[in-house]
Formats: sequence, structure tokens, C-alpha cells
Amino acid sequence: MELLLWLIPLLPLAGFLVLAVAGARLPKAGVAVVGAGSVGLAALTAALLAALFYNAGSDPVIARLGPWFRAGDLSADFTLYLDQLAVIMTLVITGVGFLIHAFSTEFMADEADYRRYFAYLNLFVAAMLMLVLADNLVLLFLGWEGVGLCSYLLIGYWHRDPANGYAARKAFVVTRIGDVALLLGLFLLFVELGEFSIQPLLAGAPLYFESGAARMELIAFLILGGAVGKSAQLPLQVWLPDAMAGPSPVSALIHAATMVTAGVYLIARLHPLFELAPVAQMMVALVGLATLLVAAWAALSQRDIKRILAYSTISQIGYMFLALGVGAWGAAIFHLVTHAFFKALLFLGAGRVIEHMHHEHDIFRMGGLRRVMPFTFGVFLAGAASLAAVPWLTAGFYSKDQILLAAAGAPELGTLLFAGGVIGALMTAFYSFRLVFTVFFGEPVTQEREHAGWRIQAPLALLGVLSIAGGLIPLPLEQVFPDHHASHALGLVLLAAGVALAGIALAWWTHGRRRPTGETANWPLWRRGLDRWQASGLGFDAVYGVLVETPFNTTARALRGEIVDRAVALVIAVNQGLNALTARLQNGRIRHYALGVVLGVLALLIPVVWL
Amino acid sequence: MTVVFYSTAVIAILATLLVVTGRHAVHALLYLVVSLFAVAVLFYLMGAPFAAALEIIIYAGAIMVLFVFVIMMLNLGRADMEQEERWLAPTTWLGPAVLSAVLLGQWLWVLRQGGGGDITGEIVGARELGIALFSQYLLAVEMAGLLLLAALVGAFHLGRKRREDDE
Amino acid sequence: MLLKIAEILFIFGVLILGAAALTWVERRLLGLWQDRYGPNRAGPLGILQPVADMVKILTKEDWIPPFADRVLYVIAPAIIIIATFMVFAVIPLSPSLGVIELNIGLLFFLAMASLSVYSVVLAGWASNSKYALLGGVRAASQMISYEVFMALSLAGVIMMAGSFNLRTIVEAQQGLWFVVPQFFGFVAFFVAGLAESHRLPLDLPESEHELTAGFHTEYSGMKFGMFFLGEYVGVIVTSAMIVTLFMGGWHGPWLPPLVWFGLKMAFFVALFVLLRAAIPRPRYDQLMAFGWKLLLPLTLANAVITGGVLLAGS
Amino acid sequence: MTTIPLEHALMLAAILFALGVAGVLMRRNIVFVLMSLEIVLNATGLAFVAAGMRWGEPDGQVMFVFVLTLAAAEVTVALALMLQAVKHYGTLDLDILRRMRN
Repeated sequence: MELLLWLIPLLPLAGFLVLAVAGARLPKAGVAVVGAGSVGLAALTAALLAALFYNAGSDPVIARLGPWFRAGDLSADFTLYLDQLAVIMTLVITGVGFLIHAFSTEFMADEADYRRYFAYLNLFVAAMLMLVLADNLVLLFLGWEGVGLCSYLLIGYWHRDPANGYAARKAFVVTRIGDVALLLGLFLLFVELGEFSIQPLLAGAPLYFESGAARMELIAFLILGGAVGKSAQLPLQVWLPDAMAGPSPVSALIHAATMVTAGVYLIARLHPLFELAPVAQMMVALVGLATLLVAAWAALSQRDIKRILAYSTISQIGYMFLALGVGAWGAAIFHLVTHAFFKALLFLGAGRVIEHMHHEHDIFRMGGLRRVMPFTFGVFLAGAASLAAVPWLTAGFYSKDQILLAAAGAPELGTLLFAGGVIGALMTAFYSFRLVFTVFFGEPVTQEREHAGWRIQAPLALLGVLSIAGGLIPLPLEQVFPDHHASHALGLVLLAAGVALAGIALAWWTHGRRRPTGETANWPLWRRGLDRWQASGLGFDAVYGVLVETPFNTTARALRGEIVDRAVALVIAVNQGLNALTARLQNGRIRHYALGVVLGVLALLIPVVWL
Repeated sequence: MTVVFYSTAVIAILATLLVVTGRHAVHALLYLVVSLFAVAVLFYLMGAPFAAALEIIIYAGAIMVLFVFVIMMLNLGRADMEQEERWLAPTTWLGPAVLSAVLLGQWLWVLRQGGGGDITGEIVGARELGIALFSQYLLAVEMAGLLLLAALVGAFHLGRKRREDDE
Repeated sequence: MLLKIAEILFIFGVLILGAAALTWVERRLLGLWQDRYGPNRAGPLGILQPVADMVKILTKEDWIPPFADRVLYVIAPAIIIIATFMVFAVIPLSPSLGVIELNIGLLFFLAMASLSVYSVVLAGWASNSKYALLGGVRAASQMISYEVFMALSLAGVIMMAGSFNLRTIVEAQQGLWFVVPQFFGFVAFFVAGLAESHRLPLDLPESEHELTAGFHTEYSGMKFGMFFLGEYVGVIVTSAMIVTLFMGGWHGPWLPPLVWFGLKMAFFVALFVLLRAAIPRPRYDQLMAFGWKLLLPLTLANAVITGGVLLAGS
Repeated sequence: MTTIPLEHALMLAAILFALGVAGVLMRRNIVFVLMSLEIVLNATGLAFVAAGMRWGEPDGQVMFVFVLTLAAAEVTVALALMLQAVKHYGTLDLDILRRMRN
């Protein structure tokens, strides 16, 4: 089992290496086989391993490969750790990852830089697996930064357009802010507990810290900072909408299914620490609540199909944070899994739509695609229904329901959290079906029929099935998380169900029944302002521009001109003067140089001789 | 041992002197080889047989042969010897000779006091040398390897360029 | 002391006589393999041929070309004689017989081998003639190159015996001759030995077809005789070294050690002669390419693998 | 077995070194300058070995090995350069090679 465990991250890594080293000599088919095959094999291995794991009574598996580095007390090994949580994450990453890879082999077939795409994607999968399987925080951080790097590389995949490069940089810099916080948190943790291995650390923390100790709170806050950056939560959510510059399968894999949920995983993995820090845990819930509301609100008036989904992703991760904050760890992971299914599906579907519309992103220029793209419509509808949490039918309903019930049962602020979650659910249902109605209903704007090969259809169909039925998959997590007693009031369930249906109905009323053109020119001023405020993601970018960028640029500009340069110029002038002086010695007569050396030795020896 | 040591030392000094003042390149080289030989004998006497062997195999056997090889290719003739004669006028060599003499004087002055102890001639062989090289001096060995590689590449480059010029 | 001197004189005498006899043996063997007579006039079976040759060489005019560099011209043949004879000083002929036991015996052999280059190079240069100079240049690069492989091919033997001392090396072969575990080292050493003593087929420095006689074109009389003698002593020395390093030295059943040593050595001497009769001479660039592209990797790999195996076993 | 004072070995090294330095300074012919450099290096090696043997430690010989390496590398490049110089300028005069400066 240890060997199998190591095989899982090493297979995609090997794929990356093969593609990076020998990919240029492979034909496109070969690249596809290596790229998708390596992840496929990893998925098979993961499935086999999961079967063995559950068979063996779900006991954690530890696989040690060798030491990484040791310095004093600090030691980090290449060790993987597999428990119930890691199994689920591994299955999701390799499974969804493989489906997206398979989809990409056909979807990206016209790309010139096919090989680079798959190489990065494979590297990403390897890093993500390293993240979730890491036994110690240093290895986890390696994966954490690895996925960040791949995210950067893939957002900027079409690097000829400077805007994409800008988006990639933005994602990198913003998540880096969170990473610094995380790193500080890890350092602090090490200083306090002298340990990087996760399991001993989690076991030792309750003995070392009292609940609510200030240092513990600080650590939890710093870790939260890292999670917030990676998972695009308030206030670091600004990078994710821009990250849509990458190819759609990348958005599906990295910015929906896996990487952005790494923050959720991190907090779930370190949940004993948060249980020791009630303030920080409450903060998690509040961050989640604020994010889910803000992002849903912003999603309401987006026009770009992928940006809608991006804000939706931020919002859904907000739900997961909400669940984490109220201690419903299992519910958070459950929602993570279902979200991975339906959001990956939606992004892939969106990619299909965009491609079909010849790279048109504006939903108001689409319409009636139901007729020309029946297959895509079908699976997209399944995904959107799951996102909107259509009651009892979809996976999203079950997971979101768990979160809402857990929020309602929270000891503090339960009502507020539940109410916020329900309002968010309403908005979610509304914007997801606003998208569906706008894009797929109404008069067709094109008569071109869709054509899709099995490599596109099969993954989409599979994801569609999972989006609907995924809620029925049992996720045993009882060995990792403590039991959580959520409220099971039927009234609350019905309320949540009703809200989802109401949101869909509302969407039908505003966007299905009649078709808004998306034209805002004749709107009243307040509405236009509101719309623009919403569309800009509630103006976070502008605020950061004023608060951070402008002062930074001003300072930089102030320093660029004079003060420092003068000092530097002085150094240059002095050196030039000295150089002019010494250059005369450089006369090209080697024997003179030798003479200089000998004279120098003589001079040096004089004190020795006379003392 | 003492007698051999001092007589060999004298041979080394004389041979070296002939190298420095020689007019004929190949003869000077052979004197240099003699000098190296003498030093090798000294090494052996001092109890460093491996160093002695290296001195002959590598210094005399390889490096100096390389010199001979190049001089053969240069094909120096009688004209070159006459040129050397002119270049070695007393005005040229007097200054450096005095300078070196001063340098030597300083050293001898320092060494004159003695008290440095004796060389007993106990043998430190290849085994100890190898162990030292590959334990505490491992990094230096790697750097020496790098240096040789650089020299190899450099010499190859210089040699290659010459051939391109011919074409 | 007296015994030692007698021993030295014995070995020295055997060596000279052997080398002289070899001139006859080689020609007889070549005759045999090439289906002709060889020398058969002086004495029974021509056995007195070496004596006749010696008389001829010694009575020839000892002529130094006026354009040559006199000193070096005279020194050059002496170097090869000295260098090759010196090697024999460290070779243990039997458990009791051997001039000197040096703990760096193998290095001494390599040192002497590298010094014999000077003889060829200086002869070529001092003769001041085109053919001789070309022969000298060839000799210099050929021998420097093959010295590398020669030393490297011995690395395995040194590792296995754990010593440079030839007597220790021979004793280490009590059970198993090194030719078995060090087969590639043996092959490389054999070829390198061939090149170092510039025997056919690797006699490019003196190949008579292209360079008349290479570095000793201008030599005659006893000075030529010394080169000639030096070559045969070289053959004997190389054979003796092969026997010592790879073929178990004096080890062997029933017969006394010295006889075993002589028999083995005679076998390799005959092999050298057979090679001369059987194999054509390669081109010069082929010779160098063979060395650097085949022997060098081969010997390096041999050294690395031997070291690895020994480390794993220890 | 009599012994040799370390100073005498070092004095010998100093003498050889001084001779080498004198050679470097007064010769104009590159060949001789290079040979003098070899003398200098060899003298250094002698000093190292002598000092190492004084204490019965291999370190001196280790340094000698490195000196040897250095000499080999130096000679290779120097001789190649010399051949180039002769080809381009037709002389072995070190002072004329000043022209390389520009």
C-alpha cells in the first residue's frame, strides 16, 4: 500500500517530466496519451488504494520515501499520510482531474502548445496530490506553492496577450499575501510545538495550548490568512475572477474543483487547532458568510459567462468556510466534493459554449443554444441545478442543506449565519438559472450544430451524473472529524428547498419569460450605478488600487528619481575615478604584472623579517 | 639519507638555474625534467613515495612531454637561440635577478632561525593520501575536477578555432 | 650484499640475452607463420644469428648526422634502455627472486613507461629530419594517450590487491588470477602495452611504410642497436608485467615458480610476435579514436564497477 | 636514519621558487616564462610536501596533488594559447603580445 500511495503523486510527476523532457519529440497523440494517461493511471491507482484502504478498516497509511532535509530540530521527510480525508481528496483530484484531462485532449487539440499545457496540468495534479497527502506541513507547503505556481503558469497560458500575463501575476501576488501569513503561522507553530509532522502536531496541540490561548488564536488566524488567499475568500478574493483568463479546463480543474478548495482542506486538516481557537473559528464562519454573500451579489450582474461561474465558485467556497466555521467539518468536505463535480462540469460546459460561440464570453449575445447544443445543454442544466441546489434531486442540495442546518445549529450567531446562507442560496439559484435561461433559451443566435467526440462527451456525461447523484455517495470521515450534531428541523429543510425553487422561479420571471438584452443605457441612474458596482465585484479592485497600489506606486516613483540614485551615482563616480587611476597599471606587459606581484610579496614579507 | 638529500638538492638547484638561464628551449626543458627528477627523489627521501611517483608520472611524464610536443611543433631553430641571446642581455636580467635575490634573502632570513622540527622520513603513503583526499578534501577534489574540465574545454576551443582559421 | 649483486647481474644478463635471443625467435616464428625459413645460416637453425647481428652492429661506423643536435641525439637511445631495464628491477620473478621490493612498484613501472616517451620524442627531434620529427610527434601523442589508459586499466588490479607492491599483487592472485575478474582491465592493458612499446600493429611512430623508420630514421650502428634492443626488452617487460599483474605471476602447480613465470612470459612474447604477423597496422586517427573512444570509457567503467563491487562486498 | 631539518627543505623550496620568479621576470620568450612558472609551482609543491611530512600528515601531499592539477590545467591552456599566439603574431615575444590588449 505504501508503494501504491507513492505511485499516485509520482505518476503525474513522471508524466510532467516526460512531457517536459521528451515532449517535443512526441506527436500530439503521444502527448495526449502521456498527459491524460498518467493522471488516469493515478486515478486507477487511487481507486485501488481506496478499496484496499476501506477494506483494511480505514486505518491511516504512512508511506516514507526518504529524508528531504534536516537542520537542527527541523526535519522534513518525503512522507505521505493517507486517512479518510486524504482518500476522498485523492479520489476527487485524480478522478475529476482525469476527466478534465480527457476532456482537454480533444478540447485543446487545436492548440499549438499542446505539450506545455499538459505538462503544466500534470505538474499541477502532482503538486495538488502532494498537498493533500503530505504528512508534514513543509511538504504540504511544497504542494501548496507548487499548485500556486501551476495556477500562475496556466492562467498565463496564452501568454501572448499581456492581459493574461497580468491576470496571472495578480493571482500570484494576491495568493502570495495569504501564503506569507500561512508561512508565518507555520513558523509560529514550529516555534511553539517544535514539530512539523501533522499528526503528532495535532495530537500535541491540545496538551500544549489552552483553548482560546492568544498564541493559538494568532496561529489559527495566520493559517486562515493562507486559506483565505488560496481559496479566494474575502478580502483576497479579487484574483479569482481575473484568473478566468486561462483555458476553461484549467478553470474547471484548478479554479473550481481542486486548488481553490485547498484552503478548505487545510483548515479541515488542521481542525483541532481551530477548535482550540474559538475566535478564529468564528472568524472562519464570518469570512465564509461575508464572502458567499458578496460574491453571490456580484455574480448577479456579471455578463461574462466564466466570471459568473468564478464568482459562484468564490461564493460556494464561502459556504464551505461557513461550514468549517461552525464546526461542520464533514459538511464542508461534502460540499467540496459535490462542488468539484458540478463546478467542473459547469466550467467545461462554459468552455464548450464559448468555443461554439467563437470565443464570445458575453451571455447576452448568446441564446437559444438549447437547440443547437442539446448535449451540452443537458449536462449544463444538471450542473446548474446542482449549483442552485434543486431540492432532493441534486447533489448540491444535500451538501448545501447540511451546511445550512449546521449553521442553524451553531451555538453563537446561528440565526444570522443561517439567514445569510439562505439569502445566499436564493441568489445562487437566481444567478445560475439567469445564466441558463439567457444562454440556452430564447431565439437561437446561431444555427451551427455542436459536434463533440467521445472524449468530450464521456467526461461531461459522467460529471453530469455525479452532479445529480453525487449526493448519495457516502463520505466516511468519522475517524478524522469529531461528530457534529446539526439541527434536523424539517422546517429549515423545507425553507432551504423553497428558497432554491423561488430563486429559479425568479430567474424565469426576469430572464426566461422575457429576454433582457443586457442593454443598460436606458436604465435609471441608480440602477446603472448599482449594476456597475456589482459587475466590478463590489469595487474591491478599486479600493485596493487606492489603498495599496497608489501609495506603493507613489513611494516607488518618489524613490526612483533622486535620493537613492544620488548615493549610487556617487559610488559610481568614485569607482570611475579609481578605475582611471588603476587602469594605467593595466599596460599589457605581463612581466610588469609579475613584477608587481613580487614587489607585493616583498612588502608583505618585510614585517615578518623585521619582527 | 642526509648525503643523498643534500646532493640531490644541489642537483635540483643547478638544473633549475640552467633552465632559467638556458638559451635552447629543448635543452632547458630537459634540465627542468632533471630538476623534477631531483625533487621526486627528495619526495621519496622525505617519505612521500606516492608524491614522488606522481611527480614523475604526471609532471615529467605528461606535462613536460606536452611542452616538448609543442616546442617540436614550433620548430625553434638557431635563429631563436640567437634571439634568446640578445634578449638575455645583462641589462635585462640584472634587475629581476636582484629582485629575486632580495626575495630569497628575506625567506632565508626568516628560515634561518630554525626550530621547525625535523622531517623523519616516515612514510605517508597512497592510502592515507587517498583517505584524506576523499574525506576532508572532497570538495577540493571536485573543484580540481571542474578546473581540469574547464582547461579541457578551453584547450579544445583554442585548438578548434585554429583549424577553422586554416580553412 | 654480494648475493644481491649476483642476483641483479643474473637478471640483467638473462634480460639482455633474452632480448638478443628474441631477435632470433621473432624472426624464426615469423618465418614459421608466414611459411618461410627465417634466419637459418649462422649455427644450427640460425641460432647464432644474434651474435652475427651484434658483430655487425658493433663494427658499423658510429655516425652522427651533422645537422643533428649532438647531445640529445646521443642521450635519446640511452633513455629507452635505462627506462625499460629499470622496470625489471621491481618485477618479482619468484617468491625469492627479484631485485628490489618497492611499495610503489606499480607506480614505478608507470613512471618508467612515461619516461620512455622522452627517448622516442627526443630522438625524433634531435635527428632534425622530417620523418624523424613526424615520428616523434606521433610517438608523443600516442604514448601520452595510451599512458592514460594503461594507468586506468590497472586501477581495478590495485583496488583488488589493495597495494602498489607488485609482490603483494602477485600474492593476492594465489586463488584466482586477476585476468578473470579484471578481464577488461587485462584487455586494455594489453593494448596499451602494445602501444607503449610501439610494436606492430601499433608502431605508428616508426612505421616504415610512411615514415621510413620514424624517429630512428637517422640512427645507425650501436645507437640504432640500442633502440632495437630497447624494443625487445620492452616486449619482455610488458609480457612480464602482464604475467605479474593479471596472470598470477609465479603461481602455478608442480613446476618451480621461476619456470612458471618464464613459461607464461614466453607465451605472451610469442603472442606479441603473432600479433605482428597477423594484424595490419591501423591508421593514425583510428589509433587515437580507438584509445579515447573505446579504451577510455572501458577502463573507466571497469574501475567504477570494480570499486562498486568491492565496496558492496566490504 | 638521520633526519633533515624542515628549514633546509623549505630553504630549497625558496631557492627554487626564487629562481622561478627570476625566470618569469627576465625572460621574454613565452616558452621560458611558462617553464619558469612550472618551477615556481613545483617549488610550492615541494614546500607543501616537506611541511606535510614534517608532521607525518598526508595534507601536504594532498596540496601537492592540487598543485599538480593546477599545473596540468594551466599548461594545457597556456600551450594552446601559445600556439595561437605564434600563429597570429609569428613570435614568442611576450612583450609583443601586448597588442592583444586592444
